[in-house]
Amino acid sequence: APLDVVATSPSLGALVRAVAGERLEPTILAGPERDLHQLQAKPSMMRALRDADLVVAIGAELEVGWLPAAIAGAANPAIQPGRDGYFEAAAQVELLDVGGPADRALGDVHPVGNPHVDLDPVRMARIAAALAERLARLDPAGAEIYRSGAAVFAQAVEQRVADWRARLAGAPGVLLYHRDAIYLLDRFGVPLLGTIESTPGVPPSGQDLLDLTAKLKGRAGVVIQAPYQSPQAPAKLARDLGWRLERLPLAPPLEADGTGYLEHIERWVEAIAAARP
Amino acid sequence: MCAPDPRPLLQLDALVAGYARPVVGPVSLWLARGEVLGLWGPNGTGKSTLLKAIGRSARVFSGCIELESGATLAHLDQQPVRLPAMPVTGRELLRAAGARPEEPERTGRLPDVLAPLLKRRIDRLSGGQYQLLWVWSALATGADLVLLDEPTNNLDPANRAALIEILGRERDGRGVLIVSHDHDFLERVCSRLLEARDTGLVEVRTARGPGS
Amino acid sequence: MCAPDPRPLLQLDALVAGYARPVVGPVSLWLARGEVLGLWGPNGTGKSTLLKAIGRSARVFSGCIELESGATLAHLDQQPVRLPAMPVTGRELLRAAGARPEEPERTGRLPDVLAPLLKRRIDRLSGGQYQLLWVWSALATGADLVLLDEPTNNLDPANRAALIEILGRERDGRGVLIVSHDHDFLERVCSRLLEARDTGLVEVRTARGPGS
Amino acid sequence: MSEMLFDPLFQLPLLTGLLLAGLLPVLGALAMLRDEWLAALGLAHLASASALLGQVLGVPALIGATLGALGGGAIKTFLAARGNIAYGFMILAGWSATLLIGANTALGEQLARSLVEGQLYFAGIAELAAGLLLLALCIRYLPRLMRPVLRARFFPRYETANRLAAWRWHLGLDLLTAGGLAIGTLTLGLMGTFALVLVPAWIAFRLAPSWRWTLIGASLTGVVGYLLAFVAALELDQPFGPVLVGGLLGPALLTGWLGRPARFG
Amino acid sequence: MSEMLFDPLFQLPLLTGLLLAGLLPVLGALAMLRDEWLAALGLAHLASASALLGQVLGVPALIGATLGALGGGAIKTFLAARGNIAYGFMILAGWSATLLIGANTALGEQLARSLVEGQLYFAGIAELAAGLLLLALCIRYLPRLMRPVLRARFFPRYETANRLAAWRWHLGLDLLTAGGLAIGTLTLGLMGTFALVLVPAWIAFRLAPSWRWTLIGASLTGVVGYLLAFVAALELDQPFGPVLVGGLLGPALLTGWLGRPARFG
Ligand SMILES: Nc1ncnc2c1ncn2[C@@H]1O[C@H](COP(=O)(O)OP(=O)(O)OP(=O)(O)O)[C@@H](O)[C@H]1O
Ligand SMILES: Nc1ncnc2c1ncn2[C@@H]1O[C@H](COP(=O)(O)OP(=O)(O)OP(=O)(O)O)[C@@H](O)[C@H]1O
Ligand SMILES: [Mg+2]
Ligand SMILES: [Mg+2]
Ligand SMILES: [Zn+2]
Repeated sequence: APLDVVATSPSLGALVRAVAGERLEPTILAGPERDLHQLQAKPSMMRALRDADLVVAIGAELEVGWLPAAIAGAANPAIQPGRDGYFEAAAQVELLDVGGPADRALGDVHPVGNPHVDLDPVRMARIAAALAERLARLDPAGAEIYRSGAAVFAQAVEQRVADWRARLAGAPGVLLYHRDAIYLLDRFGVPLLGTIESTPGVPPSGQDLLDLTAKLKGRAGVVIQAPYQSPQAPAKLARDLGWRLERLPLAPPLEADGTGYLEHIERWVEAIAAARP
Repeated sequence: MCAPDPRPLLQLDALVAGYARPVVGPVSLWLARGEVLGLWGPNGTGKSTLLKAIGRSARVFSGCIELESGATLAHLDQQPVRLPAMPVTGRELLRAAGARPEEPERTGRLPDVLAPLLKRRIDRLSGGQYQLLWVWSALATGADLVLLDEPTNNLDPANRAALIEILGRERDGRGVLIVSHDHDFLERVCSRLLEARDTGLVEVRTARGPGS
Repeated sequence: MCAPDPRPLLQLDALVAGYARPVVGPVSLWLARGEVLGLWGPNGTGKSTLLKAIGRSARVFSGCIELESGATLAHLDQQPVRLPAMPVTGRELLRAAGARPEEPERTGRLPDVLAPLLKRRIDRLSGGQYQLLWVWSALATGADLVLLDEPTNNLDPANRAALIEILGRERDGRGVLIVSHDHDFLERVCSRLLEARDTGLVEVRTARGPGS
Repeated sequence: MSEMLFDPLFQLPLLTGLLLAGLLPVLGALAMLRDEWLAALGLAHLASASALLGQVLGVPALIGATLGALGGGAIKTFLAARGNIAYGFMILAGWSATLLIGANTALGEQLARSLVEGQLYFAGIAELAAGLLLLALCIRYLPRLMRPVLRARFFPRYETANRLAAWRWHLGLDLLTAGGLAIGTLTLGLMGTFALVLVPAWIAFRLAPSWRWTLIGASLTGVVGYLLAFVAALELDQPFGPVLVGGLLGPALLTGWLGRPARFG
Repeated sequence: MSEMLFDPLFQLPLLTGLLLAGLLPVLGALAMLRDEWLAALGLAHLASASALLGQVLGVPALIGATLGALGGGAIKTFLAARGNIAYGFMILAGWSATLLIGANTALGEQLARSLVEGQLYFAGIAELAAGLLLLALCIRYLPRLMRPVLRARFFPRYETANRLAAWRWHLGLDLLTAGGLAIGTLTLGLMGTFALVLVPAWIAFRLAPSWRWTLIGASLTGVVGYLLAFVAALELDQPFGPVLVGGLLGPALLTGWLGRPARFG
């Protein structure tokens, strides 16, 4: 392959495949079941980073616990932040939750804005375009492929967004564990009914649970959590509220491409739409 | 000298015992019920190791230890167990050892000095107070064979005398094996006295002969 | 009775000491350099507590303790510290105490029995072997005042005699305060002997008078 | 405040926690006697590892975790490992196994910890039942375990000397501890369980006049600390675990300060 | 294999880790002597709490964590708290503080932990420098701390009796331990540090003929275990921390098995 591309998450790996097709085969550092906030390094990860021409990260400090240290340790000048070899998805689009805790009652935010942009297909299409430009700069010979790949992906997204919007219109809403799906909800106007944790990593207090149950009792909705999040609180709330509990990964499977990514969004849409009473 | 009882309570036969390496033996001895056997000898000759071997906590390299089947043992270490903060009273300690301080008829009369100590936390007893409690705990259990290691440490003359008196009453069918450097004490309480020498254990005459 | 030295090394004045509550006193005594002072009395009368008070680890309720300024103390507990697994040799233990086993001219000659033990791990010494090492560690430090609590525990007659000899040599300008139940031992090593009675401390005559 | 305390939503958790706050300090006093107060942390790490392993093999997390904790207790008996150091090794073994399983399967290691940790406010009828089971086991077995435990501590040679089937009661106690701490961790969370095992026993060891009162005192300290923390957590809207720890550390500091080494003069 | 070991990518981590694998077991032997091998866990919990608090106040996580660990050491000296139990209380205090800060400010708790925990493969020149600093401090201060430490263990009354400024060397050792463990945690991660403190010292305590050889043996065990783990982790492509723990637990089990209580007969 003309470029060694390393992606931190399978969403970004899928995006690289969508843009580059067969031309590039990204190395993906974390599976969809992993929590990108924290990751244990394997030697292969360090080798991948050393040999990489481009690192595609989500950014906005999502990977701050390990990626900067790993990049520094890999001593690869090409992929240092600020260089062409370092690409941050979150830097390509406007972020939600910027500027501090907007609404404490709905839970906490990441300090520089919410980084979990990869669940918004529209933003991902925009990121794909930026990624295509970056790839084109690093590998001019493939520029055409990349640009057309991004365009095809954007088209595919556009095609499906209308359908998804229709299916999600009037969806009663979602109770999340962490604010990790707000881009998707925001895109389709689905209400975020609350987050189970009031701060990342901090178990909900009794009052939180009481408030959530009191507020949501009698309404319709669905509880969605990532596979790595603590199952007890979501299970209890789902039981108390009589809602369905869905465990959905934040990212598509490791081998996903553009289509696989859209399939992944499709699963989310289905789960949210099914909550309609 | 003949055994007062044809089947001894304890019999060691050319026993060699130790830890990673043997440190004592070969030793042969026997002890019958009703006897108080004393053992003395220089520091480091392996007396405590011998007791530990009988108490199954040292390694036996060769020879054998025969104990009357079903006989129970009470084995006290040379250094009493004292722990920094232990909220346990003397009475609770005795009960844990298997003694019944409430039933003197079963375990013998409690020494007078001990009675007031039974209500106190053992980490607040003086060295001698704890020593006496410790030794008594072994005697009051009703074990068939009692192994005592330096029981007179820390005892004042009065308590030492009390211990001599208690051990004098111990002739009722159990066996006691005492290691001590207090020769006078051994002379007074033991029916037989063995001395550890380089050549092995040697029997020494005592004031109280067998069965006296 | 007059003080051999106008300024005593240690002077207790109506000292009342204890733990949560007072357990001993009021006690008055003094000790001059060159003296070996013995203290004996029944179990639980507060002898160890008195030593601890002098060693600043028991509470002083009233009275006072005056120590010659700059004088250093070595204080040994009644029960030697023995820990389950301790990979420390006798020599390392002595060094930790502040003794210099290599420099006999400074700390006095090492007892013969101790020499072979210095290379061994202290958790593999017998009760008496460790006891002698422990007591020697206090004497070999060069402390001005040495407080010993029951130093003869666990010692065989030979080692006890060795200890008596060592203490006999200790008259060179330091003070030693020994608590023991071994009256004969105290008689042999002490220049003065105090007995703890209900009425307080009483001076007892000894074979070796002051300065003998 | 009182209406919160009597909010039916919190009644089951309150009751379940109360039961555990009375029982865990008793297990804690036994653990403190054996110098094994680290048990909660050691077993929890093993339990996370085995919960995760269980998921790989398709066993429900709860069963995997419980088997892990009980297995830890059994292995400890089997190796005749005693004291906190045994639990120190358990922490290491469990933790590294968790990370290795996490790094090599599709199960994140994050999940492992959350699988075995409960939160008091989620306690339902299952947790209450587990607590009652623990109570029953304690009432049935603790009285007969008490003597051998004390004896092994103060007369370690007796057991060996009499070829007592010592492993039987060691196993009994190790399993009871493992089971009790597992139930505690599933209900109160790891930190609350660790605190209830360590702190009340530590206080009681300093103040109690006897072993009997140590057990009673530890249990009472646990219950009082628990009730205060429950009210405080609701009032101040805080997570329960850390508030419980705070509520117990306060009295501990006070005890430590009162019982500080006597000064000279 | 050998070409992997000499891959320049892993040379700096290899070297830095090697340094720590030689030093931490020495601190571990001292901790084991004082019965304080839980230090790594206790200090790490305090360090995360103070890293988080630092972030609230705008202090970088690394500085906050280091101050927290050193502060923990200092508080321990100040309260004259000794033994593992002091670190048990530190675990509770640090942990609950972390959760409470997390619950009441806008900072994620998990993030704080991952910020103060290093991973060996990330080690760069800064970590090597920290390791060298630790080496220098150990060479400078350990020899003079050794005697008071042994003395305090075997002759606890001497210090009190002589009004020695005991707090000075206690503080020195507590700070050196805290600093050393902080550097270890930042480089090797918490688990690797805990393992290097606990396991080699435990093995050496069983086998060494003297204190001198305890220190040497612990250090060598640490280095050998480390090198084996390094190679194994590269070969098997695994995260380093858990492999190191595995590499150290193996010899420990062997030692434990060889030194098992002698059986009767
Ligand atoms: N745990 C051990 N490992 C190895 N050797 C030991 C151990 N304990 C004692 N020894 C050695 O075994 C020998 C016998 O020790 P033991 O304690 O049996 O002597 P003892 O006759 O009881 O002496 P004492 O009168 O001093 O108590 C001594 O040389 C001692 O150093
Ligand atoms: N830590 C403690 N707390 C409270 N009381 C104690 C403590 N240690 C000892 N005592 C009590 O203080 C009194 C004096 O004890 P001390 O140890 O000083 O006696 P002693 O004269 O040394 O006795 P022995 O000859 O038995 O060693 C005893 O009644 C004892 O029970
Ligand atoms: Mg002996
Ligand atoms: Mg005394
Ligand atoms: Zn997030």
